[in-house]
Amino acid sequence: MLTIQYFASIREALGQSSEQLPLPEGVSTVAELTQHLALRGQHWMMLDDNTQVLIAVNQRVADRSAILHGDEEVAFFPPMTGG
Amino acid sequence: MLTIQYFASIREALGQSSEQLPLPEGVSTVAELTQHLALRGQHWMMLDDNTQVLIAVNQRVADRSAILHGDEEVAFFPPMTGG
Amino acid sequence: MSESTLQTHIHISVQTDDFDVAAEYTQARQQSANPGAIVCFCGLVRDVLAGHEQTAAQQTLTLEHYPGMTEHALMDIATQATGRWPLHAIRIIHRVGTLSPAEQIVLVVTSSAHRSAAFESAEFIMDYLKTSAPFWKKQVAGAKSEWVASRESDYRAAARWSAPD
Amino acid sequence: MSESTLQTHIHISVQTDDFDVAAEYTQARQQSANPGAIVCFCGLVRDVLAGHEQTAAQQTLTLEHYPGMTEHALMDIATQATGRWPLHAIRIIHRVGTLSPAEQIVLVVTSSAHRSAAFESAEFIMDYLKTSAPFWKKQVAGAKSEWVASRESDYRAAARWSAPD
Repeated sequence: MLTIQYFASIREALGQSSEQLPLPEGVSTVAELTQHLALRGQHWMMLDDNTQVLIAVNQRVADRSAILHGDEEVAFFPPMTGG
Repeated sequence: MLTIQYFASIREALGQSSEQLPLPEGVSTVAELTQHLALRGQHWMMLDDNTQVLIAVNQRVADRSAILHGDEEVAFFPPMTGG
Repeated sequence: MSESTLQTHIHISVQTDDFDVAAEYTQARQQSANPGAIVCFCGLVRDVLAGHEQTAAQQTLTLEHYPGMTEHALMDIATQATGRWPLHAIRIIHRVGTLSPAEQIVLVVTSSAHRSAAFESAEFIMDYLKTSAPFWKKQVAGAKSEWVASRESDYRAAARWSAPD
Repeated sequence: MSESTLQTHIHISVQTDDFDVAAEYTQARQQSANPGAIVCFCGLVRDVLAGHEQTAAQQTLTLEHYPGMTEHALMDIATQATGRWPLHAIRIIHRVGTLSPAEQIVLVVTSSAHRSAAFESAEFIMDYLKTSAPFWKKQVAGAKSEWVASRESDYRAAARWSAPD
Protein backbone atom coordinates (compact mmCIF):
# COMPACT_ATOMS: atom_id res chain seq x y z
CA MET A 1 0.00 0.00 0.00
CA LEU A 2 1.28 3.47 -0.91
CA THR A 3 0.80 6.23 1.65
CA ILE A 4 0.37 9.53 -0.18
CA GLN A 5 0.63 12.86 1.62
CA TYR A 6 -0.22 16.33 0.39
CA PHE A 7 1.05 19.52 2.00
CA ALA A 8 0.39 23.26 2.07
CA SER A 9 -1.15 24.72 -1.12
CA ILE A 10 -1.30 21.24 -2.72
CA ARG A 11 -3.24 19.88 0.24
CA GLU A 12 -5.65 22.81 0.09
CA ALA A 13 -6.15 22.60 -3.68
CA LEU A 14 -6.87 18.86 -3.52
CA GLY A 15 -8.90 19.13 -0.32
CA GLN A 16 -7.06 16.12 1.04
CA SER A 17 -4.04 15.64 3.31
CA SER A 18 -3.33 11.96 2.81
CA GLU A 19 -4.59 8.73 1.38
CA GLN A 20 -3.74 5.04 1.17
CA LEU A 21 -3.54 3.61 -2.34
CA PRO A 22 -2.59 0.18 -3.68
CA LEU A 23 0.08 0.58 -6.36
CA PRO A 24 -2.02 1.10 -9.54
CA GLU A 25 -1.41 -1.24 -12.46
CA GLY A 26 1.30 -0.03 -14.79
CA VAL A 27 2.73 2.37 -12.20
CA SER A 28 6.36 1.83 -11.22
CA THR A 29 7.70 5.39 -10.93
CA VAL A 30 6.56 8.64 -9.33
CA ALA A 31 6.02 10.13 -12.80
CA GLU A 32 3.64 7.27 -13.62
CA LEU A 33 1.87 7.77 -10.29
CA THR A 34 1.23 11.47 -11.00
CA GLN A 35 -0.08 10.57 -14.48
CA HIS A 36 -2.42 8.09 -12.84
CA LEU A 37 -3.61 10.63 -10.26
CA ALA A 38 -4.07 13.27 -13.00
CA LEU A 39 -6.85 11.08 -14.42
CA ARG A 40 -8.97 12.26 -11.47
CA GLY A 41 -9.17 15.58 -13.33
CA GLN A 42 -8.71 19.30 -12.76
CA HIS A 43 -6.58 20.06 -9.69
CA TRP A 44 -5.02 16.62 -9.74
CA MET A 45 -3.35 17.47 -13.02
CA MET A 46 -1.11 19.95 -11.26
CA LEU A 47 0.81 17.08 -9.65
CA ASP A 48 2.41 16.65 -13.08
CA ASP A 49 3.92 20.15 -12.90
CA ASN A 50 7.57 19.59 -12.17
CA THR A 51 8.33 23.19 -11.22
CA GLN A 52 5.41 23.76 -8.84
CA VAL A 53 5.24 20.39 -7.15
CA LEU A 54 8.13 18.74 -5.34
CA ILE A 55 8.22 15.11 -4.29
CA ALA A 56 9.54 13.09 -1.40
CA VAL A 57 9.70 9.31 -1.29
CA ASN A 58 10.05 7.85 2.20
CA GLN A 59 10.63 11.35 3.57
CA ARG A 60 13.56 12.20 1.27
CA VAL A 61 13.30 14.60 -1.66
CA ALA A 62 13.18 12.52 -4.83
CA ASP A 63 13.02 12.74 -8.62
CA ARG A 64 10.01 11.86 -10.70
CA SER A 65 12.00 8.91 -11.98
CA ALA A 66 12.10 7.39 -8.47
CA ILE A 67 11.00 3.75 -8.51
CA LEU A 68 7.90 2.74 -6.52
CA HIS A 69 7.38 -0.79 -5.27
CA GLY A 70 4.07 -0.17 -3.58
CA ASP A 71 5.00 0.22 0.09
CA GLU A 72 6.41 3.75 -0.04
CA GLU A 73 5.37 6.99 1.59
CA VAL A 74 5.08 9.49 -1.25
CA ALA A 75 4.57 13.18 -0.55
CA PHE A 76 3.65 16.09 -2.83
CA PHE A 77 4.31 19.69 -1.80
CA PRO A 78 5.17 23.15 -3.17
CA PRO A 79 8.71 24.59 -2.90
CA MET A 80 9.71 25.07 0.75
CA THR A 81 9.39 28.47 2.37
CA GLY A 82 10.54 27.99 5.95
CA GLY A 83 13.20 29.80 7.92
CA MET B 1 52.91 70.70 23.23
CA LEU B 2 52.70 67.21 21.68
CA THR B 3 51.16 64.45 23.76
CA ILE B 4 52.80 61.15 22.82
CA GLN B 5 51.32 57.82 23.84
CA TYR B 6 52.80 54.34 23.63
CA PHE B 7 50.76 51.13 23.77
CA ALA B 8 51.20 47.40 24.29
CA SER B 9 54.58 45.97 23.25
CA ILE B 10 55.85 49.45 22.27
CA ARG B 11 55.00 50.81 25.72
CA GLU B 12 56.76 47.88 27.38
CA ALA B 13 59.87 48.11 25.18
CA LEU B 14 60.21 51.83 25.84
CA GLY B 15 59.26 51.56 29.50
CA GLN B 16 56.97 54.56 29.08
CA SER B 17 53.25 55.01 28.41
CA SER B 18 53.13 58.71 27.56
CA GLU B 19 55.02 61.96 27.54
CA GLN B 20 54.58 65.64 26.77
CA LEU B 21 57.01 67.08 24.25
CA PRO B 22 57.32 70.52 22.66
CA LEU B 23 57.49 70.13 18.86
CA PRO B 24 61.23 69.61 18.23
CA GLU B 25 62.95 71.98 15.79
CA GLY B 26 62.86 70.75 12.21
CA VAL B 27 59.99 68.34 12.93
CA SER B 28 56.79 68.89 10.95
CA THR B 29 55.67 65.33 10.16
CA VAL B 30 55.27 62.05 12.07
CA ALA B 31 58.21 60.61 10.09
CA GLU B 32 60.40 63.46 11.29
CA LEU B 33 59.17 62.93 14.84
CA THR B 34 60.14 59.26 14.83
CA GLN B 35 63.57 60.16 13.40
CA HIS B 36 63.95 62.63 16.25
CA LEU B 37 62.89 60.07 18.86
CA ALA B 38 65.22 57.47 17.32
CA LEU B 39 68.15 59.68 18.41
CA ARG B 40 67.43 58.48 21.96
CA GLY B 41 68.97 55.19 20.84
CA GLN B 42 68.23 51.45 20.86
CA HIS B 43 64.55 50.67 21.42
CA TRP B 44 63.51 54.11 20.24
CA MET B 45 64.77 53.29 16.74
CA MET B 46 61.96 50.76 16.33
CA LEU B 47 59.47 53.62 16.03
CA ASP B 48 60.88 54.10 12.53
CA ASP B 49 59.76 50.59 11.52
CA ASN B 50 56.73 51.12 9.35
CA THR B 51 55.55 47.52 9.45
CA GLN B 52 55.80 46.95 13.21
CA VAL B 53 54.64 50.31 14.49
CA LEU B 54 51.34 51.95 13.61
CA ILE B 55 50.50 55.57 14.27
CA ALA B 56 47.47 57.59 15.27
CA VAL B 57 47.27 61.36 15.24
CA ASN B 58 44.48 62.80 17.35
CA GLN B 59 43.07 59.32 17.86
CA ARG B 60 42.78 58.47 14.15
CA VAL B 61 45.10 56.07 12.35
CA ALA B 62 47.51 58.19 10.27
CA ASP B 63 50.39 57.98 7.81
CA ARG B 64 53.95 58.87 8.60
CA SER B 65 53.52 61.82 6.26
CA ALA B 66 50.88 63.32 8.59
CA ILE B 67 51.66 66.97 9.39
CA LEU B 68 52.30 67.96 13.02
CA HIS B 69 51.71 71.49 14.26
CA GLY B 70 52.75 70.85 17.82
CA ASP B 71 49.43 70.44 19.64
CA GLU B 72 48.56 66.93 18.50
CA GLU B 73 48.09 63.69 20.37
CA VAL B 74 50.39 61.20 18.65
CA ALA B 75 50.22 57.49 19.48
CA PHE B 76 52.53 54.59 18.60
CA PHE B 77 51.35 50.99 18.80
CA PRO B 78 51.76 47.54 17.23
CA PRO B 79 49.18 46.09 14.81
CA MET B 80 45.83 45.61 16.56
CA THR B 81 44.88 42.18 17.89
CA GLY B 82 41.46 42.65 19.48
CA GLY B 83 38.20 40.85 18.84
CA MET C 1 41.18 18.07 21.32
CA SER C 2 42.40 18.12 17.74
CA GLU C 3 39.90 18.99 15.05
CA SER C 4 40.16 15.61 13.42
CA THR C 5 38.58 14.05 16.50
CA LEU C 6 36.12 16.87 17.06
CA GLN C 7 32.70 15.71 18.15
CA THR C 8 29.87 18.05 17.26
CA HIS C 9 26.90 18.30 19.61
CA ILE C 10 23.83 18.55 17.40
CA HIS C 11 20.43 19.58 18.72
CA ILE C 12 17.39 19.75 16.44
CA SER C 13 13.90 20.77 17.49
CA VAL C 14 10.63 21.45 15.66
CA GLN C 15 8.18 22.93 18.13
CA THR C 16 5.13 25.13 18.55
CA ASP C 17 6.53 26.79 21.69
CA ASP C 18 8.73 29.85 21.58
CA PHE C 19 12.44 29.37 22.32
CA ASP C 20 14.91 31.17 24.56
CA VAL C 21 17.94 32.45 22.65
CA ALA C 22 19.89 32.88 25.89
CA ALA C 23 19.34 29.27 26.97
CA GLU C 24 20.37 27.95 23.55
CA TYR C 25 23.48 30.15 23.48
CA THR C 26 24.40 28.93 26.97
CA GLN C 27 23.91 25.29 25.96
CA ALA C 28 26.11 25.69 22.88
CA ARG C 29 28.75 27.43 25.00
CA GLN C 30 28.74 24.69 27.63
CA GLN C 31 28.86 21.87 25.07
CA SER C 32 31.86 23.39 23.32
CA ALA C 33 35.32 22.46 24.52
CA ASN C 34 37.41 25.60 24.12
CA PRO C 35 35.24 27.52 21.65
CA GLY C 36 36.48 30.78 20.22
CA ALA C 37 33.34 31.90 18.43
CA ILE C 38 29.60 31.40 18.76
CA VAL C 39 27.09 32.72 16.22
CA CYS C 40 23.34 32.89 16.88
CA PHE C 41 20.95 33.63 14.06
CA CYS C 42 17.33 34.33 14.86
CA GLY C 43 14.63 34.78 12.22
CA LEU C 44 11.50 36.70 13.23
CA VAL C 45 8.05 37.14 11.71
CA ARG C 46 8.07 40.33 9.65
CA ASP C 47 5.02 42.53 9.56
CA VAL C 48 4.67 42.49 5.78
CA LEU C 49 1.53 44.59 5.92
CA ALA C 50 3.10 47.40 7.98
CA GLY C 51 1.68 50.66 6.67
CA HIS C 52 -1.20 48.93 4.90
CA GLU C 53 -4.81 48.84 6.00
CA GLN C 54 -4.57 45.67 8.00
CA THR C 55 -2.92 46.25 11.33
CA ALA C 56 -0.26 43.98 12.71
CA ALA C 57 -2.73 42.65 15.26
CA GLN C 58 -4.89 41.17 12.53
CA GLN C 59 -2.01 39.51 10.75
CA THR C 60 -0.58 36.08 11.47
CA LEU C 61 1.77 33.61 9.89
CA THR C 62 0.99 29.89 9.93
CA LEU C 63 3.82 27.43 9.52
CA GLU C 64 3.01 23.95 8.25
CA HIS C 65 5.60 21.19 8.08
CA TYR C 66 6.00 17.53 7.17
CA PRO C 67 6.39 15.70 10.47
CA GLY C 68 8.98 12.96 10.22
CA MET C 69 10.70 14.39 7.19
CA THR C 70 11.46 17.75 8.82
CA GLU C 71 13.75 16.35 11.49
CA HIS C 72 15.59 14.23 8.91
CA ALA C 73 16.07 17.23 6.64
CA LEU C 74 17.39 19.42 9.46
CA MET C 75 19.74 16.67 10.65
CA ASP C 76 21.00 16.25 7.07
CA ILE C 77 21.77 19.97 6.90
CA ALA C 78 23.55 19.92 10.26
CA THR C 79 25.57 16.88 9.23
CA GLN C 80 26.61 18.56 5.99
CA ALA C 81 27.78 21.56 8.02
CA THR C 82 29.94 19.37 10.27
CA GLY C 83 31.61 17.97 7.15
CA ARG C 84 32.53 21.46 5.96
CA TRP C 85 33.54 23.25 9.16
CA PRO C 86 35.09 22.15 12.48
CA LEU C 87 32.12 22.78 14.77
CA HIS C 88 31.66 22.12 18.46
CA ALA C 89 27.89 22.55 18.57
CA ILE C 90 24.95 23.11 16.26
CA ARG C 91 21.49 23.96 17.54
CA ILE C 92 18.56 24.36 15.16
CA ILE C 93 15.08 25.21 16.41
CA HIS C 94 12.18 25.85 14.06
CA ARG C 95 8.70 26.73 15.19
CA VAL C 96 5.47 25.58 13.55
CA GLY C 97 1.88 26.67 14.06
CA THR C 98 0.46 30.17 14.11
CA LEU C 99 2.73 33.12 14.90
CA SER C 100 2.23 36.88 15.15
CA PRO C 101 4.47 39.62 13.73
CA ALA C 102 7.75 40.06 15.66
CA GLU C 103 7.63 36.53 17.07
CA GLN C 104 10.71 34.32 16.79
CA ILE C 105 10.47 31.64 14.06
CA VAL C 106 13.86 30.01 13.70
CA LEU C 107 17.12 29.85 15.61
CA VAL C 108 20.50 28.55 14.47
CA VAL C 109 23.47 28.49 16.85
CA THR C 110 26.93 27.33 15.80
CA SER C 111 30.16 27.27 17.77
CA SER C 112 33.70 26.75 16.60
CA ALA C 113 37.28 27.61 17.42
CA HIS C 114 37.24 30.04 14.50
CA ARG C 115 34.91 32.93 13.76
CA SER C 116 34.74 32.35 10.01
CA ALA C 117 33.62 28.75 10.58
CA ALA C 118 30.92 29.85 13.03
CA PHE C 119 29.64 32.58 10.69
CA GLU C 120 29.74 30.53 7.50
CA SER C 121 28.17 27.41 8.97
CA ALA C 122 25.25 29.39 10.46
CA GLU C 123 24.64 31.10 7.13
CA PHE C 124 24.96 27.78 5.27
CA ILE C 125 22.44 26.12 7.57
CA MET C 126 19.94 28.97 7.13
CA ASP C 127 20.36 29.00 3.33
CA TYR C 128 19.82 25.25 3.08
CA LEU C 129 17.00 25.23 5.60
CA LYS C 130 15.12 27.83 3.52
CA THR C 131 15.16 25.69 0.41
CA SER C 132 15.34 22.08 1.56
CA ALA C 133 13.54 21.66 4.87
CA PRO C 134 9.81 20.93 4.46
CA PHE C 135 8.25 24.04 5.99
CA TRP C 136 5.59 26.17 4.34
CA LYS C 137 4.39 29.61 5.38
CA LYS C 138 0.91 30.99 5.00
CA GLN C 139 0.18 34.65 5.57
CA VAL C 140 -3.23 35.31 7.09
CA ALA C 141 -4.61 38.86 7.29
CA GLY C 142 -8.22 39.13 8.38
CA ALA C 143 -10.28 37.03 5.98
CA LYS C 144 -7.55 36.81 3.35
CA SER C 145 -4.84 34.19 3.35
CA GLU C 146 -2.02 33.41 0.98
CA TRP C 147 0.77 30.85 0.80
CA VAL C 148 4.15 32.56 0.74
CA ALA C 149 5.91 32.06 -2.60
CA SER C 150 9.42 30.63 -2.65
CA ARG C 151 12.07 33.19 -3.50
CA GLU C 152 14.60 32.98 -6.29
CA SER C 153 17.08 34.77 -4.01
CA ASP C 154 16.87 31.93 -1.50
CA TYR C 155 17.77 29.43 -4.20
CA ARG C 156 20.71 31.56 -5.30
CA ALA C 157 21.85 31.83 -1.68
CA ALA C 158 21.78 28.05 -1.27
CA ALA C 159 23.41 27.42 -4.65
CA ARG C 160 26.52 29.45 -3.86
CA TRP C 161 27.60 26.85 -1.28
CA SER C 162 27.90 24.21 -3.98
CA ALA C 163 29.60 26.50 -6.52
CA PRO C 164 33.38 26.24 -6.77
CA ASP C 165 35.10 29.11 -4.90
CA MET D 1 9.28 52.47 7.71
CA SER D 2 11.01 52.47 4.34
CA GLU D 3 14.68 51.59 4.27
CA SER D 4 15.69 54.99 2.94
CA THR D 5 14.59 56.57 6.20
CA LEU D 6 15.88 53.73 8.36
CA GLN D 7 17.42 54.90 11.59
CA THR D 8 20.00 52.55 13.04
CA HIS D 9 20.28 52.29 16.81
CA ILE D 10 23.99 52.04 17.57
CA HIS D 11 25.34 51.00 20.95
CA ILE D 12 29.09 50.83 21.63
CA SER D 13 30.68 49.80 24.91
CA VAL D 14 34.25 49.12 26.05
CA GLN D 15 34.11 47.64 29.51
CA THR D 16 35.88 45.43 32.02
CA ASP D 17 32.64 43.76 33.13
CA ASP D 18 31.22 40.71 31.43
CA PHE D 19 28.16 41.19 29.21
CA ASP D 20 24.85 39.37 28.91
CA VAL D 21 24.20 38.10 25.40
CA ALA D 22 20.49 37.67 26.16
CA ALA D 23 20.06 41.27 27.31
CA GLU D 24 21.86 42.60 24.25
CA TYR D 25 19.81 40.43 21.92
CA THR D 26 16.61 41.62 23.61
CA GLN D 27 17.69 45.27 23.31
CA ALA D 28 18.45 44.88 19.61
CA ARG D 29 15.12 43.15 19.09
CA GLN D 30 13.17 45.88 20.90
CA GLN D 31 14.97 48.69 19.09
CA SER D 32 14.22 47.18 15.70
CA ALA D 33 10.98 48.11 13.99
CA ASN D 34 9.85 45.00 12.16
CA PRO D 35 13.14 43.07 12.05
CA GLY D 36 13.37 39.81 10.14
CA ALA D 37 16.81 38.69 11.24
CA ILE D 38 19.11 39.19 14.20
CA VAL D 39 22.68 37.88 14.31
CA CYS D 40 24.75 37.70 17.50
CA PHE D 41 28.45 36.97 17.34
CA CYS D 42 30.32 36.25 20.53
CA GLY D 43 34.09 35.80 20.72
CA LEU D 44 35.50 33.88 23.69
CA VAL D 45 38.95 33.45 25.18
CA ARG D 46 40.47 30.28 23.78
CA ASP D 47 42.61 28.09 25.93
CA VAL D 48 45.63 28.16 23.63
CA LEU D 49 47.67 26.04 26.00
CA ALA D 50 45.12 23.24 26.24
CA GLY D 51 47.06 19.99 26.36
CA HIS D 52 50.32 21.74 27.28
CA GLU D 53 51.96 21.81 30.69
CA GLN D 54 50.31 24.96 31.90
CA THR D 55 46.76 24.35 32.93
CA ALA D 56 43.94 26.61 31.93
CA ALA D 57 43.73 27.93 35.48
CA GLN D 58 47.19 29.46 35.24
CA GLN D 59 46.53 31.10 31.91
CA THR D 60 45.00 34.53 31.35
CA LEU D 61 44.55 37.02 28.57
CA THR D 62 45.03 40.73 29.18
CA LEU D 63 43.39 43.19 26.84
CA GLU D 64 44.86 46.68 26.58
CA HIS D 65 43.22 49.43 24.56
CA TYR D 66 43.61 53.10 23.67
CA PRO D 67 40.92 54.91 25.64
CA GLY D 68 39.35 57.66 23.60
CA MET D 69 40.37 56.25 20.26
CA THR D 70 38.70 52.88 20.81
CA GLU D 71 35.17 54.27 20.94
CA HIS D 72 35.80 56.40 17.83
CA ALA D 73 37.16 53.41 15.95
CA LEU D 74 34.19 51.20 16.89
CA MET D 75 31.72 53.94 15.98
CA ASP D 76 33.49 54.39 12.62
CA ILE D 77 33.11 50.67 11.92
CA ALA D 78 29.42 50.70 12.91
CA THR D 79 28.80 53.75 10.74
CA GLN D 80 30.47 52.09 7.77
CA ALA D 81 28.20 49.07 8.28
CA THR D 82 25.07 51.26 8.23
CA GLY D 83 26.23 52.67 4.90
CA ARG D 84 26.49 49.20 3.41
CA TRP D 85 23.45 47.39 4.81
CA PRO D 86 19.96 48.47 5.93
CA LEU D 87 20.31 47.82 9.66
CA HIS D 88 17.90 48.47 12.52
CA ALA D 89 20.37 48.04 15.35
CA ILE D 90 24.08 47.49 15.94
CA ARG D 91 25.50 46.62 19.34
CA ILE D 92 29.24 46.23 19.88
CA ILE D 93 30.69 45.38 23.27
CA HIS D 94 34.39 44.74 23.79
CA ARG D 95 35.93 43.86 27.12
CA VAL D 96 39.33 45.01 28.37
CA GLY D 97 41.40 43.94 31.36
CA THR D 98 42.33 40.42 32.40
CA LEU D 99 40.23 37.47 31.28
CA SER D 100 40.39 33.71 31.78
CA PRO D 101 39.91 30.96 29.18
CA ALA D 102 36.28 30.52 28.08
CA GLU D 103 35.30 34.04 29.17
CA GLN D 104 33.41 36.24 26.72
CA ILE D 105 35.56 38.94 25.04
CA VAL D 106 33.52 40.57 22.33
CA LEU D 107 29.90 40.74 21.22
CA VAL D 108 28.43 42.04 17.97
CA VAL D 109 24.68 42.09 17.41
CA THR D 110 23.09 43.26 14.17
CA SER D 111 19.45 43.32 13.15
CA SER D 112 17.90 43.86 9.76
CA ALA D 113 14.86 42.99 7.69
CA HIS D 114 17.04 40.57 5.71
CA ARG D 115 19.17 37.69 6.90
CA SER D 116 22.04 38.28 4.48
CA ALA D 117 22.37 41.89 5.71
CA ALA D 118 22.40 40.77 9.34
CA PHE D 119 25.00 38.04 8.67
CA GLU D 120 27.27 40.10 6.45
CA SER D 121 27.26 43.21 8.62
CA ALA D 122 28.14 41.22 11.75
CA GLU D 123 31.01 39.53 9.93
CA PHE D 124 32.16 42.87 8.44
CA ILE D 125 32.16 44.50 11.88
CA MET D 126 34.20 41.65 13.38
CA ASP D 127 36.70 41.64 10.50
CA TYR D 128 37.26 45.40 10.73
CA LEU D 129 37.32 45.41 14.50
CA LYS D 130 40.13 42.82 14.47
CA THR D 131 42.39 44.98 12.33
CA SER D 132 41.39 48.58 13.00
CA ALA D 133 40.19 48.98 16.58
CA PRO D 134 43.03 49.70 19.02
CA PHE D 135 42.99 46.60 21.21
CA TRP D 136 46.01 44.46 22.02
CA LYS D 137 46.06 41.02 23.59
CA LYS D 138 48.71 39.66 25.88
CA GLN D 139 48.81 36.00 26.79
CA VAL D 140 50.02 35.31 30.32
CA ALA D 141 50.84 31.76 31.46
CA GLY D 142 52.50 31.47 34.82
CA ALA D 143 55.65 33.62 34.73
CA LYS D 144 55.71 33.85 30.94
CA SER D 145 53.84 36.47 28.96
CA GLU D 146 53.68 37.26 25.29
CA TRP D 147 51.89 39.82 23.13
CA VAL D 148 49.64 38.10 20.61
CA ALA D 149 50.91 38.62 17.05
CA SER D 150 48.55 40.06 14.46
CA ARG D 151 47.39 37.51 11.92
CA GLU D 152 47.71 37.71 8.19
CA SER D 153 44.36 35.91 7.90
CA ASP D 154 42.64 38.74 9.78
CA TYR D 155 44.00 41.26 7.30
CA ARG D 156 42.82 39.14 4.39
CA ALA D 157 39.39 38.85 6.01
CA ALA D 158 39.13 42.63 6.36
CA ALA D 159 40.50 43.28 2.86
CA ARG D 160 37.81 41.25 1.10
CA TRP D 161 35.18 43.83 2.08
CA SER D 162 36.93 46.49 0.01
CA ALA D 163 37.64 44.20 -2.95
CA PRO D 164 35.22 44.44 -5.88
CA ASP D 165 32.77 41.53 -5.88
